Amino acid sequence: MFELFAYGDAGWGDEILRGLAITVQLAIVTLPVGLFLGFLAAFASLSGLRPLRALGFGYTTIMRGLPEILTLFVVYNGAGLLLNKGLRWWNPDAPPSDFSPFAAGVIALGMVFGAFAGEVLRGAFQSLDKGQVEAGRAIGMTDRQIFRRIQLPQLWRFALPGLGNLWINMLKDTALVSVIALDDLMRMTKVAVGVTKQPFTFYLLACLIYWAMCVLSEVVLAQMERRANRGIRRAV
Amino acid sequence: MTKPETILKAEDIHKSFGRLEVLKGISLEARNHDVISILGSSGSGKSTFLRCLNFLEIPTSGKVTVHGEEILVKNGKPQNVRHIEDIRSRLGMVFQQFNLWTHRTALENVMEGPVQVKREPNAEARDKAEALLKRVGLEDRMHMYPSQLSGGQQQRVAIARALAMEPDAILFDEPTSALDPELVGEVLKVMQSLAAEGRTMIVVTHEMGFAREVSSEVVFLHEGRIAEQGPPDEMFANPKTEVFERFISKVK
Amino acid sequence: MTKPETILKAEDIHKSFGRLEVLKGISLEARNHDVISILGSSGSGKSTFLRCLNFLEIPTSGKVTVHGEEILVKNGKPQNVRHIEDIRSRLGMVFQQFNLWTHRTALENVMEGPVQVKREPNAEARDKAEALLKRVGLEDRMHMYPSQLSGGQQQRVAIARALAMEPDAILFDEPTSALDPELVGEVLKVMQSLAAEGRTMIVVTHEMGFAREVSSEVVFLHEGRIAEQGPPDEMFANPKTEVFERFISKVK
Amino acid sequence: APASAQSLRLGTEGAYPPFNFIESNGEIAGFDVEIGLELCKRIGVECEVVAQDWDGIIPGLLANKYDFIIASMFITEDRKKQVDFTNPYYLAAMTHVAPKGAGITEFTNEALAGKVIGAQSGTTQADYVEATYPDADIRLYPTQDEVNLDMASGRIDLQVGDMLPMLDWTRKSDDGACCELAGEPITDPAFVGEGVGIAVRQEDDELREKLNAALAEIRADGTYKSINDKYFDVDVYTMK
Amino acid sequence: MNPIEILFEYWPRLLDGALMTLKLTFLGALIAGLVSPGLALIRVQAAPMAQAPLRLYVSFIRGTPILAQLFLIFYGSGQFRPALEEWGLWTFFRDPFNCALLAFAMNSTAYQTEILRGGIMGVPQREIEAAKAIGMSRSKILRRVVFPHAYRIAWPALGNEVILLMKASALASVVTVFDVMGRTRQIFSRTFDFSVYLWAALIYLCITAAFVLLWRQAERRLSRHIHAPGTPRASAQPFKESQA
Ligand SMILES: Nc1ncnc2c1ncn2[C@@H]1O[C@H](COP(=O)(O)OP(=O)(O)OP(=O)(O)O)[C@@H](O)[C@H]1O
Ligand SMILES: Nc1ncnc2c1ncn2[C@@H]1O[C@H](COP(=O)(O)OP(=O)(O)OP(=O)(O)O)[C@@H](O)[C@H]1O
Ligand SMILES: [Mg+2]
Ligand SMILES: [Mg+2]
Repeated sequence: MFELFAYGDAGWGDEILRGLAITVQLAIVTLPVGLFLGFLAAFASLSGLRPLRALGFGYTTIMRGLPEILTLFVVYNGAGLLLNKGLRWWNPDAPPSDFSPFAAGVIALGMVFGAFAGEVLRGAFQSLDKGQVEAGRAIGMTDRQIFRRIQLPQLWRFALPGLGNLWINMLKDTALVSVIALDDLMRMTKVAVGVTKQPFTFYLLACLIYWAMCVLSEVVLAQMERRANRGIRRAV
Repeated sequence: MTKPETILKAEDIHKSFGRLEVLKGISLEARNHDVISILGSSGSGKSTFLRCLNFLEIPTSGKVTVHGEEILVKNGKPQNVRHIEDIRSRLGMVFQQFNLWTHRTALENVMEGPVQVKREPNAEARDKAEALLKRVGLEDRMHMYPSQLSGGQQQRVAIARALAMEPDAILFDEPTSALDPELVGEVLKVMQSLAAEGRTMIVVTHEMGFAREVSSEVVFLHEGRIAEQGPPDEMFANPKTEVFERFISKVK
Repeated sequence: MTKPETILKAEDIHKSFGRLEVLKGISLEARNHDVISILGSSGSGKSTFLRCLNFLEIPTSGKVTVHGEEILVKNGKPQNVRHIEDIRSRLGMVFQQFNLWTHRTALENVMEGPVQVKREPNAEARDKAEALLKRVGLEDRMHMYPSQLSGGQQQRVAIARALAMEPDAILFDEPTSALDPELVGEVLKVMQSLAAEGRTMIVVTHEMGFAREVSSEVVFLHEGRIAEQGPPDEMFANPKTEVFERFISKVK
Repeated sequence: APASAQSLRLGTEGAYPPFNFIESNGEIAGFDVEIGLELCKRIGVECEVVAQDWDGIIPGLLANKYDFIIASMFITEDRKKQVDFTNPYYLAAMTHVAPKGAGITEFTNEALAGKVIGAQSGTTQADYVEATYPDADIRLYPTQDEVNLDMASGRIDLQVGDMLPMLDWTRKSDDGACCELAGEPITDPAFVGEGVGIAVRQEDDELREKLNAALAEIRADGTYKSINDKYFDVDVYTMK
Repeated sequence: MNPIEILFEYWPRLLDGALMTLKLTFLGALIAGLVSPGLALIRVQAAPMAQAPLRLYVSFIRGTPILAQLFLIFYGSGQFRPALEEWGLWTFFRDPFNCALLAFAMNSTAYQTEILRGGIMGVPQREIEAAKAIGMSRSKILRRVVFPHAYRIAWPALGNEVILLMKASALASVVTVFDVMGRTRQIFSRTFDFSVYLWAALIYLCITAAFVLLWRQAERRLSRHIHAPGTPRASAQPFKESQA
């Protein structure tokens, strides 16, 4: 049976590894996009401007209520069409533009991540101690400095557990891009199944690989949380 | 010693929260070397007034002048917003709850202002911070996080942090009332030594001993107004108003 | 009145938590109509002893007999586990923190035992529960949830709950010490009336007044042993041991 | 327009053996792909093969994820509303496939009521099944591979598929040995249309013409036949 | 076609899909809801060794994509058809609906178990003691005291889990179970009209919103005793739960 997983032309080891690489790439590229959107959403929900707050609320609520796969299809099929329609309306001679499954995956997963992260970050902001900010004001720090030097570093402590969960969910959600023909781990597994007719073997393998990634993530996250909490719990 | 010059001047400060008018026109002047104690029962507006001085609360109206720099407030709008950070950096503030930054060590807490706000070079700021922490008796705690320090030690770090900005005056909001009784002494000692050095200080306190012995002037707030004001010996010996008389009889 | 018969008997109760031996052999007998007060300084093992009587803590060794039903414990293993629930249903217990079920109304709290444990029909249990709540002065609070009741009211519901099981004896663990001073009276009054009715009660308390006036016997625990025991008048008048003398001088 | 470009992208599905499928080395291969690449050569451009799920294959073309589709797509009226087709590059017919010995001989709605019938979602086969057997239990799969997989494991009683792939599957593959073609080939033009064509965007007339010309060329010089013979016993261009 | 026409033409299919989505979600949540209390008790009370398989199960479910679980169960079971037929299980696995339901129920069981475990651990120990003190048996204590509290504590989290399950059920379409998502893809592959996705989004949002409202209503009932109306609260209780 092990020749099935062999590396090289005969076995599926190399294809699956290549798929794994795409999955990891996708997750790693999505993370900053999602975090960025999350911060935007959090700022919007906390802003003093009512329309901005409504926008933040709408984005986080709607995105969290939709199945991830629907979001993915909307982005993948819809955004491409819209983009081209828009381009052509603006300039009828414009060459049709391209929208790769990878980009669609990053945008869709990033939007989902951003919506959940927005809530996590908002909660974290709200649990920050007001006195910490006031102490910054009292020595004449600007709002920017207060955000960068005081709020942001302390934010991690509150946000990390939530963001960690989101990361793990996102890692798993990358499997959805297989449905739009991005050659990630899940899709390469499907291809292998199509040829070898051994669905159980290969899907189980895929599960085990995802599982390993999640367990590894949990270990790393626990480490990061310990670091973020340094100085908070009594070290003595 | 130099001749007393006006460092901080507050004129006709009003402050309302919603419909509740908490400060009903308070004026105060602090000259060089003044140590002003602000007394008053709970809810009389002491903290609010102190916080208005460095614009942690924006007054509803009034004028604050620090060392020539002035900010006028009308209808809750400061007329010169740019100067607010400037004024803040000239007035040190020590909070009841210390408000040390929990993610930084004692030393980093003290260095933060000089490096980030005054843009002093790191090495210089570090030397100064170390000297200040030694000054408040914490030379052996410099690299500890706030959570590893006792309340009294945290408050001394907070005082060092305020001093590091080389402020024209320091505001204290009940600096000892969140402390266990046995820790109060160490903080009062540091404050006393600051007064002895000739620092200008404005102190909201419930420590009558401190108010009587250390301060050069006592201000008694009652329901958002200054009910009585003067040198401590005189005031405590001959309370002029009934409210102040009742107040000192209660707290003693 | 019937002639005094033994209702509850504890023999040589030992209890250790890990290596700490909290009870070092306590024996006690409660006859019909007895009101026994257990005194002792904090940590002397009063609560632990009381909880051993109805096996909320399993003693390390000893024997408890309730109305003929006996449970022997050796090496921390009750020899007859089946009887534990039976013994519990015969001994009412009133806790310091009331421990009402927060998700049930006062009435439901009182009905719960009769309906669920004794399998009484609902209607009957309801009638009885209403009567009992009236008995403790809560006829107008029957349908309220514990969170809507004051501490004293909650404790009275807890007493009604214990009574509803028609227990042979009731155990009280400092029933008034979690109450605001002004609420203590109402609970003591109910307990007094229970004593007057001839109920058998064992009461851990710090209320010296109750111990002296209401109880028929006082037991003083010290470091896990009975240091002194006897009728209250005698004991309080002539403390025989130094520790009890010191105790009463402190609490008065 | 991309017709004048130096390189083109060829869209196909990759789950439809022997027309298009992914080999164990990860490359996409098959009759469609070989024909497509040959056409590119004749036009004089480099072609990159892009895999795309069937559901999204026309939107993908419209969204410019590739420049033409060569994926065994029937030329139908519905599709013509969205894209333009070249001349057919092979003729099409559909067929029923049933497990060996299932004994299904009558293909009417009444006879098949309650039977489980599979097809690939979004294909003309699916349309045919839904239109012809409304009372059957119809299962639509994302890919033909998955229909086959489930037919082999016995989840479906009957499937409707493209003639050629089904021939290939039942005769040449291990798992396809479970099953055999059943009934007459389905050639109803309402479903099968004019045959199988290459789809291009409607504005890309130039590309379409070039593809047509190239197709005629390989047909004439025998290249088509040599590719054809690698995969099939019959000439799929004429089905003879 | 414009969006309204799409809706007019295809609403029966979308409705059909919506019913399937509801059916999958409801049954999946229900099955998990029946199994999870027992498992949660094991997680709270059993010896660590006895818990090991359960923890492994929960970790596996939480660490793998539900899409992969779905494929594993659906196509994977096909690989074992002879064995399954021998045990008489094939009739179950033959139906894609059953496979999808099994996947979702197993998934939700893992999550619900963990949520309920948290709820059980949050039950005030003192109330359990009070129940022991009147002689209630273990099973009665669980039924009358522990679970009513545990469910109240876990209720909001359980609601979230049901919504997550509903969203996950959109994957059923990849194994030929035609829920909202499946119907939508089908309509899209026929019309290539993007607006059908927007209708699908709207359907999902409506289902979620309706569910949230219902769930809150139920929560209010469950927590009557916490913020019961109409009584002076300021004057009452110097001792509340939290002060113990
Ligand atoms: N942010 C705020 N919003 C509304 N009301 C406020 C706010 N801050 C203070 N107040 C009200 O202003 C009044 C004065 O408060 P302040 O904190 O200045 O009193 P204080 O003299 O410092 O009392 P204490 O000795 O208790 O600290 C109080 O009635 C308080 O409730
Ligand atoms: N579950 C437990 N585990 C370990 N030690 C315990 C436990 N319960 C009680 N103890 C210890 O047993 C001793 C006696 O406790 P107990 O509660 O019986 O005292 P008490 O006389 O009721 O005191 P108090 O008046 O404070 O209620 C104490 O030292 C206590 O710390
Ligand atoms: Mg104050
Ligand atoms: Mg006790």
